[in-house]
Amino acid sequence: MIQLTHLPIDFAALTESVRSTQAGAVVVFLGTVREMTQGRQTVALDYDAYPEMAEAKLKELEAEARAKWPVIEAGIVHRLGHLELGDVSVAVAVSCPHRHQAFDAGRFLIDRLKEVVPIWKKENWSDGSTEWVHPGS
Amino acid sequence: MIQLTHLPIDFAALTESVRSTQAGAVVVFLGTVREMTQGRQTVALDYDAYPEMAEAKLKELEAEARAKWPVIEAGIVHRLGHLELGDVSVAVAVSCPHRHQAFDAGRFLIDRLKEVVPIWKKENWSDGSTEWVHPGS
Amino acid sequence: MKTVLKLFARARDLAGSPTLEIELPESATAADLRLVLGERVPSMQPILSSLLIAVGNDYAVPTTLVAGRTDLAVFPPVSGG
Amino acid sequence: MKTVLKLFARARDLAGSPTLEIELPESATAADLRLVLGERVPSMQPILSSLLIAVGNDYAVPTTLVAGRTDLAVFPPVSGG
Repeated sequence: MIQLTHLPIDFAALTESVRSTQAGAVVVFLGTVREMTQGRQTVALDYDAYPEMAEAKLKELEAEARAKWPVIEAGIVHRLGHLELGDVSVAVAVSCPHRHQAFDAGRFLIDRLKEVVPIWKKENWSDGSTEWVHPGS
Repeated sequence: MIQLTHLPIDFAALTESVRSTQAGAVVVFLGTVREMTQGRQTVALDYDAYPEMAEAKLKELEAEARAKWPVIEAGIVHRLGHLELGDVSVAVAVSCPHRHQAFDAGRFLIDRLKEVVPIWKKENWSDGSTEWVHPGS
Repeated sequence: MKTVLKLFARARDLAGSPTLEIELPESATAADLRLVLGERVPSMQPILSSLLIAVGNDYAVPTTLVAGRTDLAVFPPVSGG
Repeated sequence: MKTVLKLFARARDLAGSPTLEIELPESATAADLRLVLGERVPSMQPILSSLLIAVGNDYAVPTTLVAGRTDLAVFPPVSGG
Protein backbone atom coordinates (compact mmCIF):
# COMPACT_ATOMS: atom_id res chain seq x y z
CA MET A 1 0.00 0.00 0.00
CA ILE A 2 1.38 3.36 -1.10
CA GLN A 3 -0.73 6.26 0.13
CA LEU A 4 -0.73 9.97 0.85
CA THR A 5 -3.45 10.95 3.29
CA HIS A 6 -4.74 13.93 5.21
CA LEU A 7 -6.21 11.61 7.85
CA PRO A 8 -4.41 10.09 10.86
CA ILE A 9 -2.33 7.09 9.74
CA ASP A 10 -3.75 3.73 10.81
CA PHE A 11 -0.38 2.14 11.44
CA ALA A 12 -1.92 -0.95 13.02
CA ALA A 13 -3.79 -1.68 9.78
CA LEU A 14 -0.64 -0.99 7.77
CA THR A 15 1.29 -3.43 9.96
CA GLU A 16 -1.42 -6.07 9.54
CA SER A 17 -1.33 -5.59 5.79
CA VAL A 18 2.30 -6.71 5.50
CA ARG A 19 2.05 -9.82 7.69
CA SER A 20 2.48 -13.07 5.81
CA THR A 21 3.16 -16.73 6.54
CA GLN A 22 6.10 -16.35 4.12
CA ALA A 23 7.67 -13.74 6.40
CA GLY A 24 9.45 -14.32 9.67
CA ALA A 25 10.01 -10.63 10.24
CA VAL A 26 8.03 -7.42 10.06
CA VAL A 27 9.69 -4.04 10.61
CA VAL A 28 7.61 -0.91 11.05
CA PHE A 29 8.95 2.62 11.17
CA LEU A 30 6.86 5.55 12.38
CA GLY A 31 7.97 9.14 12.07
CA THR A 32 6.33 11.21 14.79
CA VAL A 33 6.22 14.94 15.42
CA ARG A 34 8.95 15.67 17.97
CA GLU A 35 8.71 18.70 20.22
CA MET A 36 12.37 19.74 20.44
CA THR A 37 14.75 20.18 17.49
CA GLN A 38 18.22 21.47 18.30
CA GLY A 39 16.91 23.39 21.27
CA ARG A 40 13.92 24.92 19.47
CA GLN A 41 10.35 24.03 20.39
CA THR A 42 7.89 22.90 17.73
CA VAL A 43 4.14 23.24 18.30
CA ALA A 44 3.01 21.78 14.99
CA LEU A 45 4.14 20.82 11.48
CA ASP A 46 2.47 21.36 8.12
CA TYR A 47 3.26 18.88 5.37
CA ASP A 48 2.88 19.72 1.70
CA ALA A 49 3.50 17.41 -1.26
CA TYR A 50 3.61 17.22 -5.02
CA PRO A 51 1.17 14.32 -4.87
CA GLU A 52 1.48 12.72 -8.31
CA MET A 53 5.27 12.70 -8.22
CA ALA A 54 5.40 11.71 -4.54
CA GLU A 55 3.26 8.63 -5.19
CA ALA A 56 5.35 7.73 -8.23
CA LYS A 57 8.57 8.05 -6.23
CA LEU A 58 7.18 5.97 -3.37
CA LYS A 59 6.31 3.22 -5.86
CA GLU A 60 9.83 3.43 -7.28
CA LEU A 61 11.29 3.08 -3.78
CA GLU A 62 9.17 0.01 -3.11
CA ALA A 63 10.41 -1.49 -6.40
CA GLU A 64 14.02 -0.67 -5.48
CA ALA A 65 13.60 -2.34 -2.09
CA ARG A 66 12.11 -5.42 -3.76
CA ALA A 67 15.11 -5.58 -6.10
CA LYS A 68 17.53 -5.46 -3.16
CA TRP A 69 15.80 -7.67 -0.57
CA PRO A 70 13.29 -10.53 -0.61
CA VAL A 71 10.42 -8.29 0.37
CA ILE A 72 7.15 -10.16 0.86
CA GLU A 73 4.93 -7.11 1.45
CA ALA A 74 5.65 -3.42 1.85
CA GLY A 75 3.58 -0.37 2.61
CA ILE A 76 4.31 3.34 2.94
CA VAL A 77 1.80 5.95 4.09
CA HIS A 78 2.66 9.64 4.45
CA ARG A 79 0.35 12.11 6.08
CA LEU A 80 -0.12 15.64 4.72
CA GLY A 81 -1.59 18.79 6.21
CA HIS A 82 -1.45 20.03 9.79
CA LEU A 83 0.09 17.70 12.39
CA GLU A 84 0.26 18.19 16.14
CA LEU A 85 3.00 17.03 18.51
CA GLY A 86 3.24 13.26 18.65
CA ASP A 87 1.22 12.70 15.47
CA VAL A 88 2.50 10.08 13.05
CA SER A 89 3.74 11.77 9.87
CA VAL A 90 4.93 8.67 8.05
CA ALA A 91 4.64 4.92 8.45
CA VAL A 92 6.76 2.34 6.63
CA ALA A 93 6.08 -1.37 7.05
CA VAL A 94 7.94 -4.21 5.39
CA SER A 95 7.99 -7.97 5.77
CA CYS A 96 10.79 -10.33 4.75
CA PRO A 97 11.72 -13.94 5.49
CA HIS A 98 14.50 -12.88 7.90
CA ARG A 99 14.87 -9.99 10.30
CA HIS A 100 18.02 -8.34 8.98
CA GLN A 101 16.47 -8.11 5.54
CA ALA A 102 13.40 -6.42 7.02
CA PHE A 103 15.48 -3.97 9.08
CA ASP A 104 17.66 -3.10 6.07
CA ALA A 105 14.71 -2.70 3.73
CA GLY A 106 12.76 -0.59 6.23
CA ARG A 107 15.71 1.69 6.86
CA PHE A 108 16.37 2.01 3.13
CA LEU A 109 12.76 3.00 2.47
CA ILE A 110 12.64 5.79 5.06
CA ASP A 111 16.16 7.01 4.26
CA ARG A 112 15.41 7.26 0.55
CA LEU A 113 11.96 8.72 1.17
CA LYS A 114 13.61 11.60 2.97
CA GLU A 115 15.99 12.13 0.05
CA VAL A 116 13.80 11.88 -3.03
CA VAL A 117 10.06 12.02 -2.33
CA PRO A 118 8.68 15.55 -2.97
CA ILE A 119 7.14 16.25 0.41
CA TRP A 120 8.03 19.24 2.57
CA LYS A 121 7.44 20.15 6.16
CA LYS A 122 6.97 23.59 7.62
CA GLU A 123 7.90 24.11 11.24
CA ASN A 124 5.51 26.02 13.48
CA TRP A 125 7.88 27.17 16.22
CA SER A 126 6.69 28.04 19.70
CA ASP A 127 7.68 31.69 19.15
CA GLY A 128 4.94 31.95 16.53
CA SER A 129 7.23 31.89 13.51
CA THR A 130 7.00 29.38 10.69
CA GLU A 131 9.77 28.02 8.51
CA TRP A 132 9.99 25.55 5.63
CA VAL A 133 12.54 22.84 6.25
CA HIS A 134 14.72 22.61 3.15
CA PRO A 135 17.89 20.63 3.84
CA GLY A 136 20.97 22.21 2.32
CA SER A 137 19.15 25.14 0.74
CA MET B 1 6.72 -2.87 29.02
CA ILE B 2 8.48 -6.22 29.40
CA GLN B 3 6.10 -9.14 29.20
CA LEU B 4 5.81 -12.86 28.53
CA THR B 5 2.32 -13.89 27.53
CA HIS B 6 0.36 -16.89 26.35
CA LEU B 7 -2.15 -14.59 24.62
CA PRO B 8 -1.85 -13.06 21.15
CA ILE B 9 0.45 -10.04 21.26
CA ASP B 10 -1.34 -6.71 20.92
CA PHE B 11 1.41 -5.07 18.87
CA ALA B 12 -0.73 -2.01 18.14
CA ALA B 13 -1.00 -1.29 21.87
CA LEU B 14 2.71 -1.93 22.31
CA THR B 15 3.47 0.53 19.51
CA GLU B 16 1.16 3.13 21.08
CA SER B 17 2.89 2.65 24.41
CA VAL B 18 6.27 3.83 23.09
CA ARG B 19 5.05 6.93 21.25
CA SER B 20 6.19 10.21 22.76
CA THR B 21 6.44 13.87 21.81
CA GLN B 22 10.14 13.54 22.71
CA ALA B 23 10.59 10.94 19.97
CA GLY B 24 10.76 11.55 16.24
CA ALA B 25 11.07 7.85 15.47
CA VAL B 26 9.42 4.60 16.48
CA VAL B 27 10.72 1.25 15.26
CA VAL B 28 8.71 -1.90 15.76
CA PHE B 29 9.90 -5.42 15.04
CA LEU B 30 7.54 -8.38 14.87
CA GLY B 31 8.74 -11.95 14.66
CA THR B 32 6.09 -14.05 12.91
CA VAL B 33 5.79 -17.79 12.38
CA ARG B 34 7.13 -18.49 8.90
CA GLU B 35 5.98 -21.52 6.96
CA MET B 36 9.21 -22.50 5.19
CA THR B 37 12.64 -22.92 6.80
CA GLN B 38 15.43 -24.13 4.54
CA GLY B 39 12.98 -26.11 2.43
CA ARG B 40 11.09 -27.67 5.35
CA GLN B 41 7.48 -26.83 6.10
CA THR B 42 6.40 -25.74 9.57
CA VAL B 43 2.80 -26.13 10.68
CA ALA B 44 3.19 -24.66 14.17
CA LEU B 45 5.72 -23.66 16.83
CA ASP B 46 5.70 -24.23 20.57
CA TYR B 47 7.58 -21.73 22.71
CA ASP B 48 8.85 -22.54 26.17
CA ALA B 49 10.67 -20.23 28.58
CA TYR B 50 12.39 -20.02 31.90
CA PRO B 51 10.10 -17.14 32.84
CA GLU B 52 11.88 -15.52 35.79
CA MET B 53 15.24 -15.46 34.07
CA ALA B 54 13.73 -14.48 30.70
CA GLU B 55 12.04 -11.43 32.22
CA ALA B 56 15.23 -10.49 34.05
CA LYS B 57 17.27 -10.77 30.86
CA LEU B 58 14.73 -8.72 28.88
CA LYS B 59 14.99 -5.98 31.51
CA GLU B 60 18.79 -6.14 31.24
CA LEU B 61 18.57 -5.78 27.47
CA GLU B 62 16.32 -2.75 27.79
CA ALA B 63 18.83 -1.22 30.21
CA GLU B 64 21.70 -1.97 27.81
CA ALA B 65 19.81 -0.34 24.94
CA ARG B 66 19.15 2.73 27.12
CA ALA B 67 22.86 2.94 27.90
CA LYS B 68 23.77 2.85 24.21
CA TRP B 69 21.06 5.01 22.63
CA PRO B 70 18.78 7.86 23.80
CA VAL B 71 15.79 5.56 24.16
CA ILE B 72 12.61 7.37 25.16
CA GLU B 73 10.40 4.30 25.58
CA ALA B 74 10.93 0.62 24.89
CA GLY B 75 8.79 -2.48 25.11
CA ILE B 76 9.36 -6.18 24.48
CA VAL B 77 6.63 -8.82 24.53
CA HIS B 78 7.30 -12.49 23.83
CA ARG B 79 4.55 -15.01 23.35
CA LEU B 80 4.76 -18.53 24.77
CA GLY B 81 2.84 -21.72 24.07
CA HIS B 82 1.42 -22.96 20.79
CA LEU B 83 1.63 -20.63 17.79
CA GLU B 84 0.17 -21.13 14.34
CA LEU B 85 1.58 -19.95 11.02
CA GLY B 86 1.67 -16.16 10.79
CA ASP B 87 1.23 -15.62 14.53
CA VAL B 88 3.40 -12.97 16.16
CA SER B 89 5.93 -14.64 18.48
CA VAL B 90 7.75 -11.52 19.61
CA ALA B 91 7.27 -7.77 19.38
CA VAL B 92 9.93 -5.16 20.10
CA ALA B 93 9.08 -1.45 20.03
CA VAL B 94 11.43 1.41 20.72
CA SER B 95 11.24 5.18 20.36
CA CYS B 96 14.17 7.59 20.06
CA PRO B 97 14.63 11.21 19.01
CA HIS B 98 16.09 10.18 15.62
CA ARG B 99 15.43 7.28 13.29
CA HIS B 100 18.86 5.68 13.09
CA GLN B 101 18.96 5.45 16.86
CA ALA B 102 15.59 3.70 16.86
CA PHE B 103 16.60 1.27 14.09
CA ASP B 104 19.89 0.46 15.82
CA ALA B 105 18.26 0.02 19.24
CA GLY B 106 15.45 -2.14 17.83
CA ARG B 107 17.86 -4.39 15.98
CA PHE B 108 20.09 -4.66 19.03
CA LEU B 109 17.14 -5.72 21.20
CA ILE B 110 15.94 -8.51 18.93
CA ASP B 111 19.49 -9.68 18.09
CA ARG B 112 20.42 -9.91 21.76
CA LEU B 113 17.08 -11.44 22.71
CA LYS B 114 17.83 -14.31 20.36
CA GLU B 115 21.25 -14.78 21.96
CA VAL B 116 20.62 -14.56 25.68
CA VAL B 117 16.96 -14.75 26.67
CA PRO B 118 16.05 -18.27 27.86
CA ILE B 119 13.19 -19.01 25.49
CA TRP B 120 13.10 -22.01 23.14
CA LYS B 121 11.02 -22.95 20.18
CA LYS B 122 10.00 -26.39 19.06
CA GLU B 123 9.26 -26.91 15.38
CA ASN B 124 6.16 -28.87 14.44
CA TRP B 125 7.12 -30.01 10.93
CA SER B 126 4.55 -30.89 8.30
CA ASP B 127 5.74 -34.53 8.35
CA GLY B 128 4.41 -34.81 11.92
CA SER B 129 7.80 -34.73 13.64
CA THR B 130 8.76 -32.19 16.28
CA GLU B 131 12.19 -30.79 17.04
CA TRP B 132 13.60 -28.32 19.53
CA VAL B 133 15.60 -25.56 17.87
CA HIS B 134 18.91 -25.30 19.71
CA PRO B 135 21.44 -23.29 17.71
CA GLY B 136 24.90 -24.79 17.74
CA SER B 137 24.02 -27.75 19.93
CA MET C 1 7.10 28.97 -25.78
CA LYS C 2 4.83 29.46 -22.83
CA THR C 3 4.64 26.82 -20.15
CA VAL C 4 3.21 26.58 -16.65
CA LEU C 5 5.43 25.55 -13.74
CA LYS C 6 4.13 23.99 -10.58
CA LEU C 7 5.79 25.41 -7.47
CA PHE C 8 5.94 23.96 -3.98
CA ALA C 9 6.92 24.87 -0.43
CA ARG C 10 9.22 27.89 -0.15
CA ALA C 11 9.38 28.29 -3.94
CA ARG C 12 5.61 28.69 -3.96
CA ASP C 13 5.73 31.18 -1.10
CA LEU C 14 8.40 33.27 -2.85
CA ALA C 15 6.46 33.30 -6.12
CA GLY C 16 3.26 34.03 -4.26
CA SER C 17 1.44 31.44 -6.34
CA PRO C 18 1.24 27.66 -6.78
CA THR C 19 1.88 27.99 -10.50
CA LEU C 20 3.86 30.34 -12.71
CA GLU C 21 3.53 30.86 -16.42
CA ILE C 22 6.91 31.43 -18.04
CA GLU C 23 8.28 31.89 -21.52
CA LEU C 24 11.02 29.43 -22.45
CA PRO C 25 13.23 29.49 -25.52
CA GLU C 26 12.80 26.57 -27.89
CA SER C 27 15.12 23.66 -26.96
CA ALA C 28 15.38 25.05 -23.42
CA THR C 29 17.02 22.80 -20.84
CA ALA C 30 16.54 22.58 -17.08
CA ALA C 31 19.59 24.84 -16.72
CA ASP C 32 17.89 27.46 -18.92
CA LEU C 33 14.68 27.14 -16.92
CA ARG C 34 16.59 27.87 -13.72
CA LEU C 35 17.99 31.09 -15.21
CA VAL C 36 14.59 32.22 -16.51
CA LEU C 37 13.03 31.54 -13.12
CA GLY C 38 15.66 33.62 -11.34
CA GLU C 39 14.89 36.54 -13.64
CA ARG C 40 11.12 36.17 -13.27
CA VAL C 41 11.19 35.84 -9.47
CA PRO C 42 14.28 37.71 -8.19
CA SER C 43 13.42 36.79 -4.59
CA MET C 44 14.26 33.17 -5.49
CA GLN C 45 17.88 34.07 -6.23
CA PRO C 46 19.18 33.10 -2.76
CA ILE C 47 17.84 29.54 -3.14
CA LEU C 48 17.97 29.28 -6.93
CA SER C 49 20.96 26.96 -7.10
CA SER C 50 19.41 24.52 -4.64
CA LEU C 51 16.02 24.31 -6.35
CA LEU C 52 15.08 20.96 -7.87
CA ILE C 53 13.38 20.70 -11.24
CA ALA C 54 11.06 17.83 -12.09
CA VAL C 55 9.91 16.81 -15.54
CA GLY C 56 6.91 14.58 -15.07
CA ASN C 57 7.76 12.35 -12.14
CA ASP C 58 11.53 12.48 -12.70
CA TYR C 59 14.22 14.80 -11.47
CA ALA C 60 15.87 16.78 -14.24
CA VAL C 61 19.61 17.18 -14.71
CA PRO C 62 20.91 20.46 -16.15
CA THR C 63 20.85 19.11 -19.72
CA THR C 64 17.32 17.69 -19.54
CA LEU C 65 15.10 19.22 -22.21
CA VAL C 66 12.13 21.04 -20.71
CA ALA C 67 10.80 23.01 -23.70
CA GLY C 68 7.28 22.03 -24.67
CA ARG C 69 6.68 20.06 -21.49
CA THR C 70 3.45 20.68 -19.65
CA ASP C 71 4.50 18.80 -16.50
CA LEU C 72 7.31 20.89 -15.04
CA ALA C 73 7.70 21.52 -11.34
CA VAL C 74 10.21 23.45 -9.27
CA PHE C 75 10.76 23.05 -5.56
CA PRO C 76 13.39 23.18 -2.80
CA PRO C 77 15.13 20.10 -1.33
CA VAL C 78 12.56 17.75 0.14
CA SER C 79 11.94 17.31 3.86
CA GLY C 80 9.26 14.66 4.23
CA GLY C 81 9.32 11.82 6.72
CA MET D 1 24.76 -31.58 49.07
CA LYS D 2 21.43 -32.10 47.41
CA THR D 3 20.05 -29.49 45.09
CA VAL D 4 17.24 -29.28 42.57
CA LEU D 5 17.95 -28.28 38.97
CA LYS D 6 15.38 -26.74 36.69
CA LEU D 7 15.54 -28.16 33.17
CA PHE D 8 14.14 -26.71 29.96
CA ALA D 9 13.48 -27.64 26.34
CA ARG D 10 15.49 -30.62 25.08
CA ALA D 11 17.27 -31.01 28.42
CA ARG D 12 13.89 -31.45 30.08
CA ASP D 13 12.79 -33.97 27.45
CA LEU D 14 15.99 -35.99 27.87
CA ALA D 15 15.67 -36.02 31.66
CA GLY D 16 11.97 -36.80 31.38
CA SER D 17 11.23 -34.23 34.05
CA PRO D 18 11.19 -30.45 34.54
CA THR D 19 13.39 -30.76 37.62
CA LEU D 20 16.15 -33.07 38.73
CA GLU D 21 17.49 -33.56 42.24
CA ILE D 22 21.23 -34.07 42.21
CA GLU D 23 23.99 -34.50 44.73
CA LEU D 24 26.82 -32.00 44.39
CA PRO D 25 30.16 -32.02 46.18
CA GLU D 26 30.77 -29.10 48.50
CA SER D 27 32.42 -26.16 46.64
CA ALA D 28 31.13 -27.58 43.35
CA THR D 29 31.44 -25.35 40.31
CA ALA D 30 29.37 -25.16 37.15
CA ALA D 31 31.98 -27.39 35.49
CA ASP D 32 31.43 -29.99 38.21
CA LEU D 33 27.67 -29.72 37.80
CA ARG D 34 28.01 -30.45 34.10
CA LEU D 35 29.95 -33.64 34.83
CA VAL D 36 27.49 -34.80 37.49
CA LEU D 37 24.60 -34.15 35.11
CA GLY D 38 26.22 -36.22 32.37
CA GLU D 39 26.57 -39.13 34.78
CA ARG D 40 22.99 -38.79 36.07
CA VAL D 41 21.41 -38.48 32.62
CA PRO D 42 23.65 -40.31 30.13
CA SER D 43 21.31 -39.43 27.26
CA MET D 44 22.41 -35.82 27.72
CA GLN D 45 26.00 -36.66 26.80
CA PRO D 46 25.67 -35.69 23.10
CA ILE D 47 24.56 -32.14 24.01
CA LEU D 48 26.32 -31.87 27.37
CA SER D 49 29.07 -29.52 26.22
CA SER D 50 26.57 -27.11 24.68
CA LEU D 51 24.25 -26.92 27.70
CA LEU D 52 24.02 -23.60 29.48
CA ILE D 53 23.96 -23.33 33.24
CA ALA D 54 22.19 -20.49 35.02
CA VAL D 55 22.66 -19.46 38.64
CA GLY D 56 19.73 -17.30 39.51
CA ASN D 57 19.17 -15.05 36.50
CA ASP D 58 22.79 -15.13 35.37
CA TYR D 59 24.73 -17.42 33.10
CA ALA D 60 27.46 -19.36 34.87
CA VAL D 61 31.03 -19.71 33.67
CA PRO D 62 32.88 -22.98 34.40
CA THR D 63 34.34 -21.60 37.64
CA THR D 64 31.07 -20.22 39.01
CA LEU D 65 30.26 -21.76 42.39
CA VAL D 66 26.96 -23.63 42.35
CA ALA D 67 27.10 -25.59 45.60
CA GLY D 68 24.35 -24.63 48.00
CA ARG D 69 22.39 -22.70 45.39
CA THR D 70 18.69 -23.36 45.16
CA ASP D 71 18.23 -21.51 41.87
CA LEU D 72 20.13 -23.58 39.34
CA ALA D 73 18.89 -24.21 35.82
CA VAL D 74 20.28 -26.13 32.86
CA PHE D 75 19.15 -25.74 29.27
CA PRO D 76 20.32 -25.84 25.64
CA PRO D 77 21.19 -22.76 23.56
CA VAL D 78 18.22 -20.46 23.35
CA SER D 79 16.03 -20.03 20.28
CA GLY D 80 13.41 -17.45 21.13
CA GLY D 81 12.34 -14.60 18.90
